[in-house]
Amino acid sequence: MTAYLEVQGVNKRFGGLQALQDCSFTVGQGRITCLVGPNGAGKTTIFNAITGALRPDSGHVAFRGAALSGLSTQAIVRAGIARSFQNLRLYAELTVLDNVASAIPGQFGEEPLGALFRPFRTAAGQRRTRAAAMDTLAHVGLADRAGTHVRNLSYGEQKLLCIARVLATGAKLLLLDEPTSGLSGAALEAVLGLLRRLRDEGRTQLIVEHNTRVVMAVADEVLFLHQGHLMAQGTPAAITTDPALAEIYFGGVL
Amino acid sequence: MRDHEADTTGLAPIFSRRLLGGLLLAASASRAARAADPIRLGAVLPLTGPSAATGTQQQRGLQFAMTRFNAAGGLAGRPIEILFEDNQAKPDQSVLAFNKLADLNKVPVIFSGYSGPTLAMAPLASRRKILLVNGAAQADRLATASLYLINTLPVIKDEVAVLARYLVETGKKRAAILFQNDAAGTTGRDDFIEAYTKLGGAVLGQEQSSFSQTDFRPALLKLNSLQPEALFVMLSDGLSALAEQAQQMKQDYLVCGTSFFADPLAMRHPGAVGWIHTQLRVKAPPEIAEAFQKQTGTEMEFFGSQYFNAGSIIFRTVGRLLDAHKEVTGESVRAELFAIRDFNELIPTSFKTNTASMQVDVVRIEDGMDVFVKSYTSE
Amino acid sequence: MLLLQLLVNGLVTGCALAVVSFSFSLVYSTTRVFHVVHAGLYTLAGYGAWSLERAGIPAWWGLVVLPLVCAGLGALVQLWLYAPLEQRRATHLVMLIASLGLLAVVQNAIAAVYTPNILQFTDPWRARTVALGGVVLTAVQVATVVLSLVVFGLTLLLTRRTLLGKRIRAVASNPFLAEITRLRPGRTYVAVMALASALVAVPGVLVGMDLGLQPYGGTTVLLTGTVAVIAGGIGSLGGAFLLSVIITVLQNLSLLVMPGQWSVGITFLVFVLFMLLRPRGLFARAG
Amino acid sequence: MDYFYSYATLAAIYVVLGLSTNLLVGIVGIFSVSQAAIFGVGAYVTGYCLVNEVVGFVPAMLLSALACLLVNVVVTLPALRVSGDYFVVTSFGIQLLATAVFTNWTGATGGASGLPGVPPASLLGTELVEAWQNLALALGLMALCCLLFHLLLRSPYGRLLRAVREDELAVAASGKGVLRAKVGAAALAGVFGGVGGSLYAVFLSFVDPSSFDLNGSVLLLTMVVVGGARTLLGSVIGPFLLLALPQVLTMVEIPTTAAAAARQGLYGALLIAFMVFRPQGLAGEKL
Repeated sequence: MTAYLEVQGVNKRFGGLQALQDCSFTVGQGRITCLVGPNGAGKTTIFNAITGALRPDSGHVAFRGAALSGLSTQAIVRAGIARSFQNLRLYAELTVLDNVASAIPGQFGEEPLGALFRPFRTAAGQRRTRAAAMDTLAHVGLADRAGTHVRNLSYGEQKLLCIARVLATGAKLLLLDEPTSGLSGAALEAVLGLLRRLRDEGRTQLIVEHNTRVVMAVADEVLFLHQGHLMAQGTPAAITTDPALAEIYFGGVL
Repeated sequence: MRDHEADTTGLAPIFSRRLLGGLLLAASASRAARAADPIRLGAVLPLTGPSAATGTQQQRGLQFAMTRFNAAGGLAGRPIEILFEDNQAKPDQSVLAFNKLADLNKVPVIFSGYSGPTLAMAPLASRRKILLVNGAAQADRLATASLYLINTLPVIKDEVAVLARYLVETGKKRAAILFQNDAAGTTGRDDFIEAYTKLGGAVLGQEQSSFSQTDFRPALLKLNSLQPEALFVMLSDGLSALAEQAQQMKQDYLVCGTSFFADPLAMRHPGAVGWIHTQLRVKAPPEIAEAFQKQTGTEMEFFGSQYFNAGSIIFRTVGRLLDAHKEVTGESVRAELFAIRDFNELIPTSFKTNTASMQVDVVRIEDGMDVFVKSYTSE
Repeated sequence: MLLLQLLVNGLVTGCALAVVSFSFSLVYSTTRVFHVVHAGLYTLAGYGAWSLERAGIPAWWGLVVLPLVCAGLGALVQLWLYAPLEQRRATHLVMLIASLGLLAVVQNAIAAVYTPNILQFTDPWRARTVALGGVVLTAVQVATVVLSLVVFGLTLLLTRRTLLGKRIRAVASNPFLAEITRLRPGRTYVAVMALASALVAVPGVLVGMDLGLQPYGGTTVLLTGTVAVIAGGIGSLGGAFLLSVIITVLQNLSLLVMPGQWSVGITFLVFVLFMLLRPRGLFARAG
Repeated sequence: MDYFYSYATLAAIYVVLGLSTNLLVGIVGIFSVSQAAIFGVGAYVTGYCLVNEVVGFVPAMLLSALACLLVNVVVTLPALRVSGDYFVVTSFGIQLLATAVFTNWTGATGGASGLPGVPPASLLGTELVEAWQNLALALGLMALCCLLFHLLLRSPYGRLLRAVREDELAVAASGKGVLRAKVGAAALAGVFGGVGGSLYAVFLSFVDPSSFDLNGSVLLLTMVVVGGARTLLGSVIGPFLLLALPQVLTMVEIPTTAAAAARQGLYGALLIAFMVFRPQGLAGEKL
């Protein structure tokens, strides 16, 4: 069986810093894989390498058996991988609905000529897009906030919207960068619920996560990254109870 | 003097006033115009922005002429009033101002300056039969831009031809050019090159100064290095800065120019001693210059005297029309101007074509005074 | 020979421009306002000195008096215009337009009071010349170089060694953090505006004495200065200084190879290409 | 009536140009200060074609649009590499370069003296000489451009452009092409600029560099900001208001020879007031 996503021997150097060092791992289809590790372990860098935002110095990434090397970010999204950002990067001056609608692929009139010279077809397409965006919003539980501007959303709602935007691209593999950071209580539960539901629908997720309780609650598989290198891979229980890893993870602090 | 209508302060009143004005005009057409009605003329000049120094001098020249005519009883008993509009030397603002004066104030004559704005207004002058009087711009194209465009001083070509002749006659056959990069400056430069090389002179090099800039040092340094016998200067402003900077460099070439060399401050500068320039023969008695200074607070220089002359020519023409009980329109003023043909105001001026011809002298600057050298007549 | 003369001339002009640019840089890197009124204060300083000369006070007194006057005016601009706009959360573009409006007020007020004619100083010491190895400089030109370097040195000392300098750097790097740590960015802004306005009065007076005055003349100087600020790297006073000198020297030297009417255009073409190669300027502060 | 017509015609032309600026600066957030240069290219292409009888008015306007499309795409390309303040000065350099070309490429542009005698527009064999005909043409094209702008704003492309303004990285991560979106917007803004420039040339019958300098670009930006950035209504209100202001101000009685300067000062003061009391513009989105 080939892995759903395969990262093989990826290296990346920024000046004097080796951000990724012979980094290799696989992600299984339909599972939630959590990526953990201390700050600066290269978690976000590996996201950038997978999505084409960053070109690795060496090594390769394959998705469903096909190599992604050299593909543009756009092509990678089309292939079925989309990401969210740790610092959200929502469009603050746009409505919630437009944030989601803007990510829907294949819209008519998304270039000037169609928009200006086929206005009716554009408008019809626009209606379909809106309906699809509403479905996605309903899916994450933000349907009643569709017309609001992003800056008026609570932080938890913004986190949900980030996931909605990733879903709207139609991606099969979701790369979520700290989807629960800064959340607690009901807002945290809402996001966790959504993550599980998405897994049940068959979407594969690779999640950067710091919170051990969250990892325990949702992860099927945990990858431990340290200094740009995969230290360990295993079940949540196995990873979180490994004293050596805990020493690395908390070493600097405790 | 009133700068503009007092009774309009917003957009809405324009329309009601326009309507009212139209009605009144129709009603009063049969009656003879009341004697005290002022004769209104327009002027579109750059009164703000980088060209304002020139524009305000032009304004003062016109105001001075107006004051003198009004003090002498006006035109057939009617006072003259000039409505000044600011165009910032921009063509689009000039067109707006022209239409405004034509529509709201029904002026028969509009004074203008600057080649660009004048060229932009010229087609409107033809279409609306309003006489456009240009008292300073000298670009050659103005000579043929419109039948309704009158240039009260010769185009630059005439002056420059005289200067070129004088230089060659006195054995100065290697010249460099310092010009202002605008319509007047580039026209003067091109005309000079044409006239000078035709007479056997050689132009060694040319440098520009962007308008209203007073740092001439880089350009002077470069031109100095070419070792010319004469430096032809085509600047309308910043001459005293030029005198100072040229003096600093202690070069031995002859600095020469056109009647633009008329800034009293610059002429008194020690650096300007020995410069020569062409001069339209002015017969200004000293009391006129004194009266000008008294009224305006500044000395009378090139633009002041030119617009005083232009204003006087037009006032004289309009006065003749009124004395003969003729209607004052752009057409009638134009016809009367050519009927009079020879004017003897501040500067003796005659109109064989749209463009005046004048006597051109070559003069040398000594101790702030122009000393006569030689005389020519422009064609 | 010509090369040397043009080079020296460019250096002199560049020093005056440099003070305009690094003082603008001080304001811009701290408050982020594209403070075009700076050009108005520059011009105003020259006219102030001219008035002093008219009143019988030697014009060089202007170098003492006008920095103080301009400092006060600069502080008022911050207090009465920029601070209220900031409170209304105006965007940078809105601040720029308001600043342009004030510049129009200042320039036209000068034109209304002094007439738009070019004014020259008359004091004879200005034009006294010094010959240095074939290059002739006037007393004012020499003074321009010396004083520009002096004020630049003083400003560097001030921003590196004093408490105010530390505050300026703290506020410039993170106004929000400065706010919550009670550094009171508002007060620092006023201080910066006063300082920068005092600085810009120095070349304002000197260049006015050297080349004459005109109400609308400061705009071009400031715009060339801002190019130096940004090409030098925002926040780098040395970069602004160096780039000002480089730009004017290049403009001067370009006369050796091309006619002057193209020199401005070509200088800026070089600049555009440079920005494409080094999109963050020459000496951008890290981070 | 010609006065009112010429005012309205000029305002309608500036609306078209304002749409171009609003699209680039307001919607996409590319802070260009060289829009007057694009406008100039449009005016010169039409002027050159008509003066030299190369083609008729309609093809000349199309040529202007095409030329501006290409030029605007080229001059906006640096925005892909240089951002923020750094792009502003790059764009400023482009504007100065353009002014130098307009002033000195005498063969094509007539140089500083400009191109006089541009014949009036002609449609279907009729020359549009009368003021009302010019107004009708300008209003017609303005309405067409407004319609296009409106369609654009509500289309997915409009949404994409706004998203690009907010966060380019997020747009790219959603699988959309940022480069293509920006190039498309620059092309469209260029077409608007070309149409506006073309109208300007035939309306004024005279084209010279003074209308297309940095002040021209600043005027366009001011119109957009005062009217209200990012909205169609704002781009319409701005030009009509700002062109009317100086006209209304000439009605204010100021009894000195410095009246014109005083009025310009008053104009500046009004700009400040607009910015202080309505920073989002008269018809802008609440920020």
